Amino acid sequence: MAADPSGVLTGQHYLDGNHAACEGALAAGCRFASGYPITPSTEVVERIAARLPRMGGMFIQMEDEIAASITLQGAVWAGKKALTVTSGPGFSLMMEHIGLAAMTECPCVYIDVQRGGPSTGLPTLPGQADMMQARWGSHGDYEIIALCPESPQECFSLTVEAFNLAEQWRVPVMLMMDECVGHMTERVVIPPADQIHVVDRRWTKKPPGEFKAFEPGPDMVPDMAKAGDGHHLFVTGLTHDERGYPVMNQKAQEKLVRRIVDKIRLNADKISRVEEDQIDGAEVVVISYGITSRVAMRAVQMARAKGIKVGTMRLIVAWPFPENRVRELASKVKAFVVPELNYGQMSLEVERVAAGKAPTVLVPHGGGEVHDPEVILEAIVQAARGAR
Amino acid sequence: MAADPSGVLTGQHYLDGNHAACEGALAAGCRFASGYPITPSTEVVERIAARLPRMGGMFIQMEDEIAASITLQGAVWAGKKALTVTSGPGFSLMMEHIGLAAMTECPCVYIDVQRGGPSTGLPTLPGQADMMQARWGSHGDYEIIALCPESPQECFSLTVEAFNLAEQWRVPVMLMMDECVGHMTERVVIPPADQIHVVDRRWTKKPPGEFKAFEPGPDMVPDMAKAGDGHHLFVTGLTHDERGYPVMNQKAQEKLVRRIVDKIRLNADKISRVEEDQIDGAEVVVISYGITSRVAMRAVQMARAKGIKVGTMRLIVAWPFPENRVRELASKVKAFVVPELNYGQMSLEVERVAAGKAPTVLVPHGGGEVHDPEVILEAIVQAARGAR
Amino acid sequence: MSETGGAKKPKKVQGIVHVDRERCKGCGFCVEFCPTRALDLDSTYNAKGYHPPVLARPDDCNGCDLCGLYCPDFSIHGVMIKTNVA
Amino acid sequence: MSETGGAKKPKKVQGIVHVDRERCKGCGFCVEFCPTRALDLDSTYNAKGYHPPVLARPDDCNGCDLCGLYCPDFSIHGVMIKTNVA
Amino acid sequence: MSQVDTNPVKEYLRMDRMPSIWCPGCGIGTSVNCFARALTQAKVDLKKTTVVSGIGCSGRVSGYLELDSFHTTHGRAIPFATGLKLANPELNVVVYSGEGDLAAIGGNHLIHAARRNIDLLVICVNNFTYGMTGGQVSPTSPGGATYSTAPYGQFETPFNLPHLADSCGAVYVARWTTFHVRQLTKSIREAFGKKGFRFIEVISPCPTLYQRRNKLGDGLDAMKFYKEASVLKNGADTRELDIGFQSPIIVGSFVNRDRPSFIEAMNKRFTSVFGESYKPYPEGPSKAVQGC
Amino acid sequence: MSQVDTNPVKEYLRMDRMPSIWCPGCGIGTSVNCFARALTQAKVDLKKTTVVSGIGCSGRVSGYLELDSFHTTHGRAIPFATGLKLANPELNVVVYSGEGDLAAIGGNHLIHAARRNIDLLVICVNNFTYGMTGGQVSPTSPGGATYSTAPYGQFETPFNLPHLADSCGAVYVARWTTFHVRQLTKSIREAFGKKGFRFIEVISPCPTLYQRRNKLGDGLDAMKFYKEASVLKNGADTRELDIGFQSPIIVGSFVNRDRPSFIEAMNKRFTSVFGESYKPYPEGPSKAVQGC
Amino acid sequence: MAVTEIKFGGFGGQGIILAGIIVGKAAALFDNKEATLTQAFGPEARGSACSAQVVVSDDRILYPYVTHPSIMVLMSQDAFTRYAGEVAQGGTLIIEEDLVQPAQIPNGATVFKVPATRLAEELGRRMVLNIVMVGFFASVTKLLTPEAVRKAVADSVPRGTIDLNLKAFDKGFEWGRSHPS
Amino acid sequence: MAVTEIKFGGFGGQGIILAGIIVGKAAALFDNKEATLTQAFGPEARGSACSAQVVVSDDRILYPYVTHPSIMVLMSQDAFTRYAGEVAQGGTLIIEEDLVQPAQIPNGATVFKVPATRLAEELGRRMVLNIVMVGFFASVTKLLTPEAVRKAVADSVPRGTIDLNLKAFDKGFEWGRSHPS
Ligand SMILES: Cc1ncc(C[n+]2csc(CCOP(=O)(O)OP(=O)(O)O)c2C)c(N)n1
Ligand SMILES: Cc1ncc(C[n+]2csc(CCOP(=O)(O)OP(=O)(O)O)c2C)c(N)n1
Ligand code: SF4
Ligand code: SF4
Ligand code: SF4
Ligand code: SF4
Ligand code: SF4
Ligand code: SF4
Ligand SMILES: [Mg+2]
Ligand SMILES: [Mg+2]
Repeated sequence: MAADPSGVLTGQHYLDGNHAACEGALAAGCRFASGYPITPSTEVVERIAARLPRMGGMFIQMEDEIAASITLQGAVWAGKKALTVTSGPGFSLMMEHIGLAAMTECPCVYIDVQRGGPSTGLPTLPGQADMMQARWGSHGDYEIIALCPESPQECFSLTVEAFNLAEQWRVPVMLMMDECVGHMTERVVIPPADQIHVVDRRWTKKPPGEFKAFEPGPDMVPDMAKAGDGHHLFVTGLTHDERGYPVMNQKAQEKLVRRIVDKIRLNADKISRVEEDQIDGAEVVVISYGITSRVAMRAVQMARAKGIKVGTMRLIVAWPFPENRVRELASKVKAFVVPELNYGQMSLEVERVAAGKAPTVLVPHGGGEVHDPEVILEAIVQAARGAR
Repeated sequence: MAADPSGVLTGQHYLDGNHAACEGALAAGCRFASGYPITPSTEVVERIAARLPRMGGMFIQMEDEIAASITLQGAVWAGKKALTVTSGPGFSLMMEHIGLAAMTECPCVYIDVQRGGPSTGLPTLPGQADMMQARWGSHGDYEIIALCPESPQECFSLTVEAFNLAEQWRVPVMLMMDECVGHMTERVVIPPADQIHVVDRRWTKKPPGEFKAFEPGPDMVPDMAKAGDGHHLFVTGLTHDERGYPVMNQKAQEKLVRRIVDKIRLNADKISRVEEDQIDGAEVVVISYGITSRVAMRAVQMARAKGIKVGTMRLIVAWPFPENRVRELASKVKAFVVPELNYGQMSLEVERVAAGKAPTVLVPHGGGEVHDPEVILEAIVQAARGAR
Repeated sequence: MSETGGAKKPKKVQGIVHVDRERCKGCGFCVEFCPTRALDLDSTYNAKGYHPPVLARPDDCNGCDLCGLYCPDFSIHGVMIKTNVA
Repeated sequence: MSETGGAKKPKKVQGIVHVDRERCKGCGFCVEFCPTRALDLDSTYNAKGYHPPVLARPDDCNGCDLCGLYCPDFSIHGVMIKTNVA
Repeated sequence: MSQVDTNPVKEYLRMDRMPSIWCPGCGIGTSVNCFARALTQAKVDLKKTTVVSGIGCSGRVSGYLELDSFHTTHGRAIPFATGLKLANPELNVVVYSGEGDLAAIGGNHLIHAARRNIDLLVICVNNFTYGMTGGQVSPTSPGGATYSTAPYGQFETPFNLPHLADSCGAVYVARWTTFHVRQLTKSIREAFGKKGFRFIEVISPCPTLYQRRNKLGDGLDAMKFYKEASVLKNGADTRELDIGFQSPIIVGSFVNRDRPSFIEAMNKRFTSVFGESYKPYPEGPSKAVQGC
Repeated sequence: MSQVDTNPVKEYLRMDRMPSIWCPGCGIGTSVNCFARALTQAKVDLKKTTVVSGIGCSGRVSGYLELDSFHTTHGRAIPFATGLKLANPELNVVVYSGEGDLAAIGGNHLIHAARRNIDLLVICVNNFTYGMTGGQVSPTSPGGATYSTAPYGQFETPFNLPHLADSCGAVYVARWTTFHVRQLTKSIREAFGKKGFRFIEVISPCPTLYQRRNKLGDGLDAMKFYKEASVLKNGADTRELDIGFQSPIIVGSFVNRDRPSFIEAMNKRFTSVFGESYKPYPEGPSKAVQGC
Repeated sequence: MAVTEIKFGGFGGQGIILAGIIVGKAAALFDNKEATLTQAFGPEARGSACSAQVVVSDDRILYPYVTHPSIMVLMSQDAFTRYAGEVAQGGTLIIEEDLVQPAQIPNGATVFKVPATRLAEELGRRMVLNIVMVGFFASVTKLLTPEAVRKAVADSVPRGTIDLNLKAFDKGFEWGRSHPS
Repeated sequence: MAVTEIKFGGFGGQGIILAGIIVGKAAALFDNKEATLTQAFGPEARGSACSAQVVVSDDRILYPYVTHPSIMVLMSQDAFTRYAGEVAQGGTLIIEEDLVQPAQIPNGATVFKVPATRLAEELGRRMVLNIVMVGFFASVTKLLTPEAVRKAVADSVPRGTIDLNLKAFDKGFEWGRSHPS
């Protein structure tokens, strides 16, 4: 489906990542946003607050992140596409409702502009240490999708993508930005509306009485309806059957939660997206995401200048993790180098999936700045040397 | 240090795990509890509410889990040992404050009696799917300690241990119970107070002016003081220096957060605790924790009866994960079998650490009940067969 | 009936109740708050072990459905039936 | 001074102010709310580029320290000094 | 007498889910009964009416009503409902939950939604305890009553909920007990006829936990007590509505004022800024529902 | 004139952390100045006095005071302070934070702590905006004012915070502006002399964001405006304290009542249950501090 | 004796869990055995069928769940319908005779009947029917010493009701001796 | 031309970030180049030193940070003290001549001076000093076409102030032409 032109600011702009993400949301058809201010994410909702009123949309600044993180779900069940935006401390407060969205298969988008943590940490400075939280922060088993833009342009395009994936898989999607990308200004090209692919809600075609809101289709994902259409929906965070009715036993749990988990896990290869460069014949593959992939690229270029065969894999979709691809590479390369603005998060996944076939070299960084490319270079050199 | 006898109900009791955990807390010297009711954890605070008033302690039921999860930290800084108790949905709401406790190195205990998730899930039935959340649920990098009791007796003893570890390492400690263990009644033997080892707070001996609340000792852990002693403490969740003053840069971040992470990671072997059985010469090692380790033991016995050499490792301390020990075993055994009441959490750690040296066979279960031992047996048999 | 003179006898409003015995939990609200006290709890049990109401004094029931309004389990309601009392 | 008769001349309350020029952010609260309007903002800048106050009319200062109470940056305060006015 | 199910509330309920989980003598079902009848009497459009609950025994109400039903998380029914209403103002959104849900963990949302005058009808079942989790003390628990977490008696000052809602700007505030079935039904109808944040407190027995633990008999005893102890004071000053342990309960409809709802205020503001060119956001029906 | 630092508030402040992060003309520092002077005047025991803040520009206050200082999480100063106070009632616990912190995200804790009458002095710096995060709308933002998240003007009804605190049972409620330095100082002293939940709202300029965006000049202009626009009404009915955009501001001390603090009520209850054998929990000083 | 699995079933309010606790406690604290009690728990169980499961053993109990109870105590028709089929081959079925009408006896179990409610009513407190049942259980199963179970009763009921409950125990115990299956 | 790194420094309120945005926008939108702007951000920067960094390049910019700016625009003494040392060997230093007194010039940089504040005041709005500076920058560096920068100015300032700002730009530009270093 093409985008609704009313939300598409076609043209060339000089925008920071936060503003670009806002434009991505509007292009994707987001017409509802609930928020609570927090540095360094605030510009997203500030722009939304300015933009939505003139396009029939609604922004509300709620009393806290807990409210913001469920108000959007109400809006989704009323038929809108909706998002909320936050940073670490607020993201922590949203965890209960990310679980609710997963359990009720509510398609919605959460943006986390990562700053230095833990706790209040470094509010104005970058980090990438909420990556595991995005995957594991709520209680119980569930799966989400998480995307990592590396530029304002991608803040735009991946926000569109985030909405599309949310609708496609009926799952909460996290846009895991970082303060650098959020506050970096670059040219952002917004295409004409008809060149923006937008996934519509999987509206049921069944009449009231026949429609079951949690009956999976062939891709394991149920179609959807909204409140007010006469379906008399029943939506609960309790374990439920296909009609949505609570069923308090292990069988229902196995059926429901297994599906909620498997619709993402078994479709991981469809959802997964990486950007690879010079992987063929590489001795060392640098795996990174977000701002770090740009910093790492400088190191990679320096390493290549030294004659080291380095490939790169950029995680555009971080969750689900590209297990199969990394596993495949593990048998081919001599080492993975994983720089991230944390003390080891996605690198643990790399290590797990590599299964000892290739060592994983974490290049940790506490956040507050980006890596010194020299440090990544050093890790690449060591990895290449150690590997020889 | 011996326990304060006023809190120790020495003798034999027939208690469920929740009540036993309460007695463990009192024996450990806990004199402050803040709570918010949630099934299946409520009995812990119900008993505490009945017990504390007669021993000069204070229990307060707060307005929500967010409050409960920080009120106890206030109490700790006032000099008390304190805990709060919850289950999945409440645990999700506590995530921000677990990060605060990690960042401010506030020694305190969080009990999570795990039920079926995600979201409201199966409120009265068991799960073990908050294990990754315990480790990763708050934003930013940090480390915690998590313990998994398998019986009411251990609910008692590991609660004592949880307080001890919290004080020793100035870290929030999670007691990761499950509904089965919480609601199972067995004999609980509470020793005399002088036989209960209790770790006192690391009170500073320095006078006001000299004392720095975040200056690490040789074990990387700072000594502590309390409000009202004239030290004019400065405690903040912002990145801070040794006096506690906020310092907003990468250097301070690296120094502080690295230490907060490393004081646990580098001391993991000291903190780690597992129970092993017939590991020597085992072909298959079953790694499990909490109620599942008891269920698995039945399968192990059946497997042994079939002549399969099965060893077991029970994670008493789940986090930090016993990396070194599992890595060592990986080269010796033919496979790990990991049954858990989730769709794969601790098994991911096993898989990562095993590094391909031995396959990891997850025996998943959605929760709501415990495993059928036959299913675990089947996995053991397959693992042993596949391995041969 | 004579055509003249005598006051018209009031038309008695007559009612009956419908009870879903199995859904009833025997709380007694209907019995207690029936304005005409037309109901009693039955001495027998339903399958869940509760005593559902019975219309013990059918003549007294006026079909006002107050019992129905009180019932927390939607297991009783009263309806008016037209009866001409001679 | 004659020993008899003449009314005692009132002791004038005299004050001075202490200013920490470098900590001042030039908000002007002290100048505005000095009851005797004894202060002005200096025409020179401090290192941060702000104009700190100066006691422009020293005689008018009574040391009441209202400037000190208003100062959001703790960079001024007034004190009384004893002066015998002949 | 007959077994045929001609029950007039049948069409408002998910009868396939009966019997409910509620205990014998629990008042929640009675309040639902009144709610269902108010739906008929007010001729609300069932297709456009949706019920949102949090978690608790009272929180189960949404799931028994044959409407669009949302059983959310503990304490968060109001912000979820806010999303529903603001995203589609045509919906008639009712929040139905317990006092623990709405005033303990959910207290912040309650006061802010009232302040903003979000167009919601909130029905708060106040049974003076957390029923679902086994009878803990709640923010309305009267002094002296005992609870599993207040085994020696509650000693905190409880909330007077009508006063709290009033102080934060609710446009309609009433309190009834489950004994007051006709009045409650009428009050719900009345509230349906208004726009903005409307709050009805329903005092209700929890025989299993509150009454039993406090030796107050069963649900029926509670109902008899409400009958005796209630004092009708329509229009009473909400500051005077405190409830003590087995003390008189003032019931009535206390507040009935008009002020612009959130969306109305927004449209007014935006129109004043943008002028003619502003296309007003849909405000929904001029009262919550038509026909009463 | 002299450069020697004989500043009388010096000993109450962490002078090594000066200059503060506050902008030129920000009122927060002035309020701290008043607070510091109230500490001297009330002769409080500095060793036993502790300040807890949430997050925000105002939330930085705790970190500039030479006391035990706790800079917690956004909105949660009150429950942290509750833990401090209940665990050691000897402490004189002050919560010092912004209106966003205390009444937006922290609103639930505010109303419950007031209800429970936790023995805390809460000083709420109300600058009508979220300063720290760049000037977003806050729950006290007056109608019509513009904000980064309300670029076309705020249209929600704001909270009247003294009324909210009063409605929930605070024992002392006052409002001043940063212009009212003497009155504010006295009011803090007065509040130190009471036990229970005490709430002082301090209206304060945020020139960088609120005043500038709304073309109201700088901090000094705001102060002059407060001077003109303030109306002193001690004992005013708290329902009448709404603040509109550049409207008159009613200031004064409005509520001064007595009711048992949380611990007092608890001790009373437990003594009545356990009798003589109950060893009362320490209640701390009979007023927050001695000597005033 | 290796392991004995016991299941108690009835409806909420009959004191099923307490009966289980008393038996478990008797074994674990006063009879030198191991005993683990688990329970069907929660609001979903409120008012409807409810059960307690006890495993008694001489050795440490690993697997704490009951799969084929050799002793089953059933106190409502509903519980009988739901659970009776689980009884182990040749096991023991103990039923409240006024509340349970067994259509057929599964798995060749031996049946013992006691009018526990009626006996409790004779003592003036219907509430103690579970203790009557425990007495009867002790007497017919002989799994535990009567002294241990009596101690467990006294140790598990509210202080003021100990005498009454011990009387209830004795009454049930006596009924078992005088009315063998 | 490969990559040009530019740093703007001054204090909060001088419009440093906007100056950076205009330069970046001129390059990226109107001059067919790539340009990435990053900024020192946050409340800690309020009122104190503040900076914007722009990387201008003909090709896609990977690494978006400025390490050795070849052009540096400094608008306060504080910024000079903090940042001037970072200038690349032989780079360009542009300073507000009334606000910055350079003790010594680091790394053999060429210095260009402009009394931007004074020029802005002459236009009646002190606020436009940053645009004056941008004009001066355009004129002395010749990194971008004046047309592109002018367009970027018009595109970046509030509608009602375009004329004034363009005047400011022109004034700065002119000053550059008439006052070479
Ligand atoms: C986040 C969270 N905390 C706690 C709970 C547990 N819980 C479920 S219902 C409830 C309280 C219910 O009380 P109330 O709202 O008064 O409803 P009632 O059951 O009395 O009708 C609580 C604390 C939960 N489900 N989620
Ligand atoms: C959980 C969380 N949400 C949001 C924030 C971001 N934040 C920091 S301060 C603040 C608001 C401050 O406003 P106020 O309390 O009025 O203080 P002021 O800065 O105006 O003095 C916000 C939203 C945060 N730090 N943590
Ligand atoms: S319908 Fe009315 S009169 Fe008849 S039984 Fe019911 S309440 Fe009584
Ligand atoms: S009110 Fe309903 S549930 Fe109660 S006794 Fe009557 S019919 Fe039964
Ligand atoms: S001390 Fe008083 S009189 Fe002197 S300058 Fe300050 S305010 Fe003015
Ligand atoms: S009040 Fe303080 S900061 Fe303001 S001008 Fe005067 S001395 Fe400077
Ligand atoms: S526990 Fe109480 S509130 Fe819940 S259903 Fe039972 S009686 Fe009703
Ligand atoms: S932003 Fe506003 S509140 Fe914050 S320090 Fe500056 S003036 Fe004060
Ligand atoms: Mg309740
Ligand atoms: Mg503020």
